[in-house]
Amino acid sequence: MATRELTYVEALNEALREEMRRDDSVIVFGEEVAAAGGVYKVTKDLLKEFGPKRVLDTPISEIAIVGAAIGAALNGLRPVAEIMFFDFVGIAFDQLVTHASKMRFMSGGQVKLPLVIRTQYSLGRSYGSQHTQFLAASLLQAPGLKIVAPATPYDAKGLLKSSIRDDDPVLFVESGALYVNRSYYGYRGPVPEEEYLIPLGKADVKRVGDDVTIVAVSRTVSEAMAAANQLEEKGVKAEVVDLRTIMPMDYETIINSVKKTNRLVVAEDSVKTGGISAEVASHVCEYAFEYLEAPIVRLNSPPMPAPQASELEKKYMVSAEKIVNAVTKLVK
Amino acid sequence: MATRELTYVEALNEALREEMRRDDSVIVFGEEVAAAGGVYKVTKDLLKEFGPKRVLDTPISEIAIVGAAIGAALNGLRPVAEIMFFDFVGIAFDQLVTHASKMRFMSGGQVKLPLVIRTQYSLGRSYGSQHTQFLAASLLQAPGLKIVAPATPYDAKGLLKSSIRDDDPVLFVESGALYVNRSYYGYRGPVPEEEYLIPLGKADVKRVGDDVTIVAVSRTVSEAMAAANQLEEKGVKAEVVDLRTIMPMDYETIINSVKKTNRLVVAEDSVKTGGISAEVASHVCEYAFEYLEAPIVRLNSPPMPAPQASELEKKYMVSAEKIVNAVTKLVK
Amino acid sequence: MLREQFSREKLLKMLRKMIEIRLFEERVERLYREGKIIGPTHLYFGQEAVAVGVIEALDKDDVVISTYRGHGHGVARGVPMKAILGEILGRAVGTCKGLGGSMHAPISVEHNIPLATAIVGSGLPIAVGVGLAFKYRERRNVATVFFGDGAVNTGAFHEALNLAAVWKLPVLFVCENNLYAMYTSLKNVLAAESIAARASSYGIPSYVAFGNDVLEVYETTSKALEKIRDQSGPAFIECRTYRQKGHGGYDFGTWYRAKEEIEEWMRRDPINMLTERMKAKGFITDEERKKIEEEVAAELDKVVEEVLSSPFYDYEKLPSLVYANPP
Amino acid sequence: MLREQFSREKLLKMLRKMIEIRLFEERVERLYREGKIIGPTHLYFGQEAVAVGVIEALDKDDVVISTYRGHGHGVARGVPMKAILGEILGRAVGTCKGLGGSMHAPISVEHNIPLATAIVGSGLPIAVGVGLAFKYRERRNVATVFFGDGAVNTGAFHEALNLAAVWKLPVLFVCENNLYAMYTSLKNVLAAESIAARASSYGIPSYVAFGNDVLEVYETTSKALEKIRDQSGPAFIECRTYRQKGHGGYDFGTWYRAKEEIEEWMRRDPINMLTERMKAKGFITDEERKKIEEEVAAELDKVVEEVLSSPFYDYEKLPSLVYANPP
Ligand SMILES: Cc1ncc(C[n+]2csc(CCOP(=O)(O)OP(=O)(O)O)c2C)c(N)n1
Ligand SMILES: Cc1ncc(C[n+]2csc(CCOP(=O)(O)OP(=O)(O)O)c2C)c(N)n1
Ligand SMILES: [Mg+2]
Ligand SMILES: [Mg+2]
Repeated sequence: MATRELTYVEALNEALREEMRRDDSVIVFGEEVAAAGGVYKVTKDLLKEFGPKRVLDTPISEIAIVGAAIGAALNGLRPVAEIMFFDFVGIAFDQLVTHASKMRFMSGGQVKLPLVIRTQYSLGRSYGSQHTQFLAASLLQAPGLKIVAPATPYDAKGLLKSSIRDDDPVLFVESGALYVNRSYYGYRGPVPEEEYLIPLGKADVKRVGDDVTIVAVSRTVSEAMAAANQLEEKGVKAEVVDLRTIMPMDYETIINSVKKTNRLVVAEDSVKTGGISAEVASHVCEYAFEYLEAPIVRLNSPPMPAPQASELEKKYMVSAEKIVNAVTKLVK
Repeated sequence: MATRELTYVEALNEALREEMRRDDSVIVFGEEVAAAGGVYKVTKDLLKEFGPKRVLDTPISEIAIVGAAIGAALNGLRPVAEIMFFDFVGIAFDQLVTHASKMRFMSGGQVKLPLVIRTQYSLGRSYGSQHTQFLAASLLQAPGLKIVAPATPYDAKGLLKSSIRDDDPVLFVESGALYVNRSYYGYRGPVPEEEYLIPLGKADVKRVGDDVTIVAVSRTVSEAMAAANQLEEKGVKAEVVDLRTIMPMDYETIINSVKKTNRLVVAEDSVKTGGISAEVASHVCEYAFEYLEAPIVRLNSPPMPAPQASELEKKYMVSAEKIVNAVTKLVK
Repeated sequence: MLREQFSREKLLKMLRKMIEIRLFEERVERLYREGKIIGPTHLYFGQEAVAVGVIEALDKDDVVISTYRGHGHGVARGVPMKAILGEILGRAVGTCKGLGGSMHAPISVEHNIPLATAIVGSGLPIAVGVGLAFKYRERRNVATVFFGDGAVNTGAFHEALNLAAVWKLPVLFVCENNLYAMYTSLKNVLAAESIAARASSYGIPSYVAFGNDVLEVYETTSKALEKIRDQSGPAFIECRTYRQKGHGGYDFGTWYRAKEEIEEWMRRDPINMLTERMKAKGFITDEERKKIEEEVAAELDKVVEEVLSSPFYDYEKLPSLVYANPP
Repeated sequence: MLREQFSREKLLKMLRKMIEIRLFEERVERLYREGKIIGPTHLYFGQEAVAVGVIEALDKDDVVISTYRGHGHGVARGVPMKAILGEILGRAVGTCKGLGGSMHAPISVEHNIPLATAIVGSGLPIAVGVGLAFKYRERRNVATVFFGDGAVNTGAFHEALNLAAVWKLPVLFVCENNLYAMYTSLKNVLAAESIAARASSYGIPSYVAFGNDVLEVYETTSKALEKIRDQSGPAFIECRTYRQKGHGGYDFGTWYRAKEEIEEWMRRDPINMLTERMKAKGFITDEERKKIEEEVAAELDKVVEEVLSSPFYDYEKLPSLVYANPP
């Protein structure tokens, strides 16, 4: 069947639309998601198609947004709530971490919470330190929660649809940079016309190679793919593993890749201290130590807040160039 | 000069009292810290000595407690605010992470924030999953913040005094288990009469050994010390490194120890996924790989919320026994 | 004073529920003092009329969100005492298999109590979501959330009341104002004329009930439920009551509360108040009340024994309870 | 209408400040449209009377907490326009060396603006702490915090107002009610009679001022400041105003607001309103106003040129700005 090129935003919008058509227990709410169709147009025209009972604008009340999602999920719906910037998830940290992620377990398995919180991080858009945080690593301490972060339109659509159908609370993290920056691999891409789903909890080998494994997620997958292209010219074959689901993590795919390449670079947008890369690297170091022929290199934002000025932010961020440099040193 | 035996709680109380006597810009506020002297008596009798202008009870308003600490610090004071359980820091995550940790940097270095947020985690006291979280790992993404977690009365006093004098925001994490459980090494211990300070950012080798390094922090230091005793009987000499300051982390002391022992076990109370142990292990794997003779083992709470029943909680927690078993396998 | 519309049967039912809660908590207190309960436990002594008055007025399909001080809510709703006590003692027979403990003991999906939270204030926004689902499905049910006076000062309270009012959701907010949050008197931490007045500022119909009078609580709840259905929007009840014991098992509630105040409230004991009224009406004798107490006590003897000899949940099974859909 | 107590000098000063803000924002808007500003920017067009009216009434030792829509607060407080624009353009000459950007541009410790936050509502609890320090030191100063109508629905708002009232702190809450939070009309998200009425429910003296009338804002602020000092407790001002442009640089503010509404508010332009009054009083002529505008424009020409040709901060130095006491 046919495949079109869609942008990341269009793919997300299509996923929402399809799931809302399919299941009337899916409702959408958040700041500016209804009349405005989302500040980044991810919820565009949903209000028009599904009406104000299913698509609701909220006050600026992040605690209540996440709380309402929990309550609606407890009571039979499949809410998809939006928190406009990942940073604002901090306001609802109690609801997400101390409530949503634990409610099933602490009820002895009685309750299920089929909710999705969609959000996006804007690193790469010069939004400054209060609007660019990629806080996924801060949520790894909340098992019970699933964290999904797509890197391409194809994945965005398939993963969002699966997240909505999943019976656990899912934090669905989008990349603001992929919304707007046309130069990214993940900005636009092929999406089949026919329906498909992508399972949660499975990483994806986005490019096959033997010399080094590059684990990336969300925006940095684009950087990793660009790096792999450049490395190929230098005769280095990099394997790019896109985590896609950050929690629960697909360790198996990572370890299988490392077993083959014996070298690992992790490149992602957390601050390095306690980042997602720390979990990946330490896991490999614990369970596949004997396959490692070199230190595991972690490429992250350095341990400081993000500077706003775009010239500085560029230096702050993980880039294809930094990946190429790290890999080049590693395979020497 | 003389040294007395104090409990962990008494040592903390003494630190507060001394710093309040020394500097009238130190004030204390939080839920039940004044009239009640703290639910665990850490702020006992401060109201009596320093009066209601300097020791204040608050409503149940964690956002405002941390916010007020930030504001007071911006305006010349050195507030020491208490958040009763570490879990409730989640309510004030925005204030702590998106504000306190970033305000100096995002102002271009203009402001300083000499504040301390004291809190405690109650793992080991059967408080259930909403009252036992050790969320320090979730805050590693917030450079600009310092995180301190003492494991003995001596450290508790010296580190709290230094934290109060420090010009950066400090999250000071106490262990509820060390407050009450007499069987712990860290429950009671020698504290000199004369004044002393312990520098932030320095780990402490609590026991010297050549065969394996055990990195621990807070409650698990007691477990590590007990484990080291048992291991000694089996002829294994373990070196116990107490992180003391979790951020910024003293990588140097860790790496020096690993260079000597070539083996590393990290034992701490985070949930394993993305725990503090992940940062320790991945750092060593990146920067001291060539010294490692075995995989790095991480001992943590497993990736699930804490069960409440004490029988189950015991199995859930890091223990001396688990450390002994892990080390025994490692040195075989 | 006794409302005509309350049949003897109804009153007996409410009295019995209140006695169940009281005697249940007596057992819990005793087990706590004996060191058999490990972890925190928050007793409901003195507030029985709130749980019973509110819950009796609800429909069984209405949802209740409870708190760490929730044993009474669970008993009032008919959650088996064995399951609640089992949870408090951490056993596999507990409502939550012992994973929740005392602070989550009333959770029972079967009884439409999907949550009892240990975080002050955090249940309110969740109740808003429950109400949202009811409204969306055009059900005439109500999301009821219990919370204390201390919860009124949390950010969660504010966001929840505002959103429930803006979206006109069927949510019944029930504040159990027992005058203290831990050791802190309400008057030192609340900047408002009253809790009900604060609620009114959101345009939410708000009521004050004497929370030790189960009939007043019942009637106020019924009125509020009508209002919710008529106006399709939330309502708020402030129940003025008192905890006869301390904040938690370890606290005796004395140093921060005046002896006279405690005594005055003990004189207004909710169970005695109802008994007196029923006696005046000829609905019950002292002997009959005693008999109820004996029946409940006998049941509790059995429950305690059964629970104490029952096993803990199998630790090895815990990982399977983290996700509904494991990857 | 023109209050006698305002001297020509004072009025000229306020007019000039308002013109500075307006022309400053015109440059910012132009630079944004030219693609020279990278990142978000939120303009202050139309609200000039609020910043100037409030800040002129403050003492220079009073502390101001600002927001992402804070350029006007900075200019009104006398932060050099070069430093503010430098920040908006991310340069080392910026108030925050380019690390903050437009949303934090007014931060200037020297001018007692230690924070401009990009998180809606989160400045309020911080202002409470600033007020706490003033009270503790027995200073007669006031912590002033600006925020929008959208902030009223955040949990932070509620906790801050309650605590300020309970502790009787010298905090002036200034709500710039421009009727919209982004594209959302206040009336769709606020469950209260008015913002000022909500504030009153905390027992906080609350005032409404027409926020396009700088004199009314000034006088209301003065009244509120007196109240703060007399009652030693907080006060609240709701300034009703309007943003003449969109929410951010990319938004034109039209699709969600009626043309008539925009036009009506344009007719009540704060700068023109003050000019007309001054003219009526014989305090200024059209030529004089024009002259002020030319002077400011000339200054801004220079500022823009200087900033655009100035360097970014040295990336290598950033790590040293994370901690005041690095380990
Ligand atoms: C957010 C939060 N802060 C603090 C606590 C600790 N705490 C538990 S109960 C309580 C007092 C609550 O008082 P109230 O709401 O009046 O309920 P009551 O205990 O009187 O039933 C406090 C402060 C908590 N559980 N959650
Ligand atoms: C907590 C939080 N939620 C959402 C946002 C995104 N946001 C930025 S400005 C804004 C609208 C704020 O409106 P208002 O408070 O009225 O201020 P105005 O922009 O009108 O000056 C929103 C929703 C944010 N910055 N912070
Ligand atoms: Mg209470
Ligand atoms: Mg507004």
